[in-house]
Amino acid sequence: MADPMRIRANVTGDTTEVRVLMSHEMETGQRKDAAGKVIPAWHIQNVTATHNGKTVLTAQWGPAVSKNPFLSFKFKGGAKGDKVQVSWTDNKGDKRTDEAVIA
Amino acid sequence: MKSKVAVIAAVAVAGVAFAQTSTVDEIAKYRAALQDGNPAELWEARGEGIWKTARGPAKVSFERCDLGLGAGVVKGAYAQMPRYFPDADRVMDLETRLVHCMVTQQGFTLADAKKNPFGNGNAQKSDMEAVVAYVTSESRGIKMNIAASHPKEQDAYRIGERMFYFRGGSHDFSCATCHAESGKRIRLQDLPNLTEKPGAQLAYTTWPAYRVSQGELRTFQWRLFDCFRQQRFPALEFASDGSIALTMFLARNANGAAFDAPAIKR
Amino acid sequence: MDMQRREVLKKSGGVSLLTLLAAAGWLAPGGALAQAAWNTAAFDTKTMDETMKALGGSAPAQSKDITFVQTPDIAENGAVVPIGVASAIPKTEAIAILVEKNPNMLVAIFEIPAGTEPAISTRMKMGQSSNVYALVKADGKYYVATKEIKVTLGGCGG
Amino acid sequence: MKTCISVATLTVGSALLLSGCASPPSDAEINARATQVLKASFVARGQAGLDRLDQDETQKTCTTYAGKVPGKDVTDRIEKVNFESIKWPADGKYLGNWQNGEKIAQEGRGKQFSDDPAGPVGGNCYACHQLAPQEVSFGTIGPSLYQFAKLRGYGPDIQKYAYGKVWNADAYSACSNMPRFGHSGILSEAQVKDVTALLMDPNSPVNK
Repeated sequence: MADPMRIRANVTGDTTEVRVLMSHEMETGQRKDAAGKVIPAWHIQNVTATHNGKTVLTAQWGPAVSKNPFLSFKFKGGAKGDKVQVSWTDNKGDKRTDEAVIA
Repeated sequence: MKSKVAVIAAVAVAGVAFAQTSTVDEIAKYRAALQDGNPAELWEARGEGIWKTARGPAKVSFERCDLGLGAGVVKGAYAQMPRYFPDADRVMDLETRLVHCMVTQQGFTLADAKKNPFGNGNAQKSDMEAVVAYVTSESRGIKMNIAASHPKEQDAYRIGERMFYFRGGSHDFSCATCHAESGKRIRLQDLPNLTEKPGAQLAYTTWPAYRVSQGELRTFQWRLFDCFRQQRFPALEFASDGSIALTMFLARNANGAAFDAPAIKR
Repeated sequence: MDMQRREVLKKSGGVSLLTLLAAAGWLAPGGALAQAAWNTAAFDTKTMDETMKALGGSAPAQSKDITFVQTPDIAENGAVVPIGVASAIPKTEAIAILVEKNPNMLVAIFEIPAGTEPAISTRMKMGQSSNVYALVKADGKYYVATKEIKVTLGGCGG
Repeated sequence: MKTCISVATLTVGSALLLSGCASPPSDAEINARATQVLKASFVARGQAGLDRLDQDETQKTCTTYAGKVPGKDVTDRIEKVNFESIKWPADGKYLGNWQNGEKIAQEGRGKQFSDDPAGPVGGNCYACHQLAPQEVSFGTIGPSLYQFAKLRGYGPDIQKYAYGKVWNADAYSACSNMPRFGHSGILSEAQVKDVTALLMDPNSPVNK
């Protein structure tokens, strides 16, 4: 099973900055192993971030997003103590959801 | 006639120098952009979990492991390692001490404890690297303070220094080939001068590091292992006396600088 | 550690994710839910024209209102190239990143709901030096900005 | 004295206390132990056997000086021994193909335990030297070799010097940081000629 994400959410004024690190191989499907066999693509496809249940970002990713992906974005309306939840699913159907409290 | 040629040559060289400066500046920007969001945090978090988990045949957590400041004390421990441990009558670096705790407290065999020092993707995650990431992160901001007051610590330092200058292999390389002069670089990589304080401090305090080229967190043991690979030496054995001695030499040369890792590097 | 909590999160996350994606805007034209969740066709394209077709849009207009933020001109390592895109175009709905010389051009699509700033940062892989495109969909129209990023060699080469 | 106090505060056994009070090991003892520790700390892997740690006289002597410059008698001896061992090309021609030389200068692989023994072996010249101006990713451990022959001349003496230097750098500069590419069997005679051509050929980008 995938390792937890590291999510940081900080509010300044009325803007909340969210920074996320995810643990994922993001294998391109272009590389070959030592025996010359293509290593199949294995990457996160969908990312969703919600704040108090409302969607604040969705994304579709291809295999060209770097290994152990980093994502940062900002939304309006967060308050200290609110929850930000981030979910991802990959092309093998593995998924993970983690949350952070806005600081 | 001669002076004309010289002028043309000087202009050509200046042009190259200018291209170099802007390249170096842009690479500095690249490195700065990486600082915001270091995947090493993923290892630190996993390592903290492992540290607190009962493990091994004896089902004991690392919280009983003494890194030199008392059982289970992690804060600041790395900034004083390697150090002499009376219970083992040996100088140990962090990795060697973790192996020691795994064997004496958690019940692992020595071979099992040393089995997977450097991870390789999701298929071969290394608990050792994760624990090292966690322990080292707990020394962030703390000044390096290697006492080297015990005779065995002093011997280790001197042995490490000799090893630093040992020339061998097919290419006559030693550590000193690349790391004994200031202001040098390999390709575009700046090389720290490890024989002087500023270089040793800059280099030593920024390991472990997340290596973007590998997508892995790498420890100081790995840094030494991979330097010797590139030196065309055979494989440096994990947690060997040689690796500890060399770490002692480099860590002590970094004394006084605030520890600043896990970092992120190319 | 907290296996149970993780399991619960995993399940609840899965359900809400699908629901959310069904409601999302920038989906493959006329696709079923399973296809719609990830635009397979768009991630398989080799040219800008193909990408635009897969996204269901027309040729984008050049725009000076799209900026690259914290994006260096030279990447020391192509495995991790920091990229940030910000749009000052009103009603920005989505931002996509494309690399001309990658095996497949499209790197990522971000959908920006109202209330979220039209600016994202992430990191991407580049096989070689290339033009990078920041594509923005705003009020149903497409805009683009271009930046060249060089990828250098590094280290001892082995 | 300080040693005794610090050891005593650690409250270790008296035997250790005694050994702690003894004078520290001499440099010669440390050297011997360092070599011992080093040899016990490596394992053979891939093409890199433990024999890589067996030093020849040049390596041993240069190690002893630990980064300091040896006296002239010592450097003269090292340079003489290495110069006399240079194998000059049988056909008397020092220059090969500069295009091949550029490839060898760019190639960083070879002789590492992670390298395929049947794979390419390069000189990795750009790691340490500036050569062709088109390559901006070059190192500075060695001097810039841009316009090598343009500045020094294209004649046979310079050709021979360039060939000899690539073959065995210690023949001209004792304890050089540069590998002895021909002497140590890193590059073949043909490869050394190609690299020499990169430095010496008037058509090489190095001399533009």
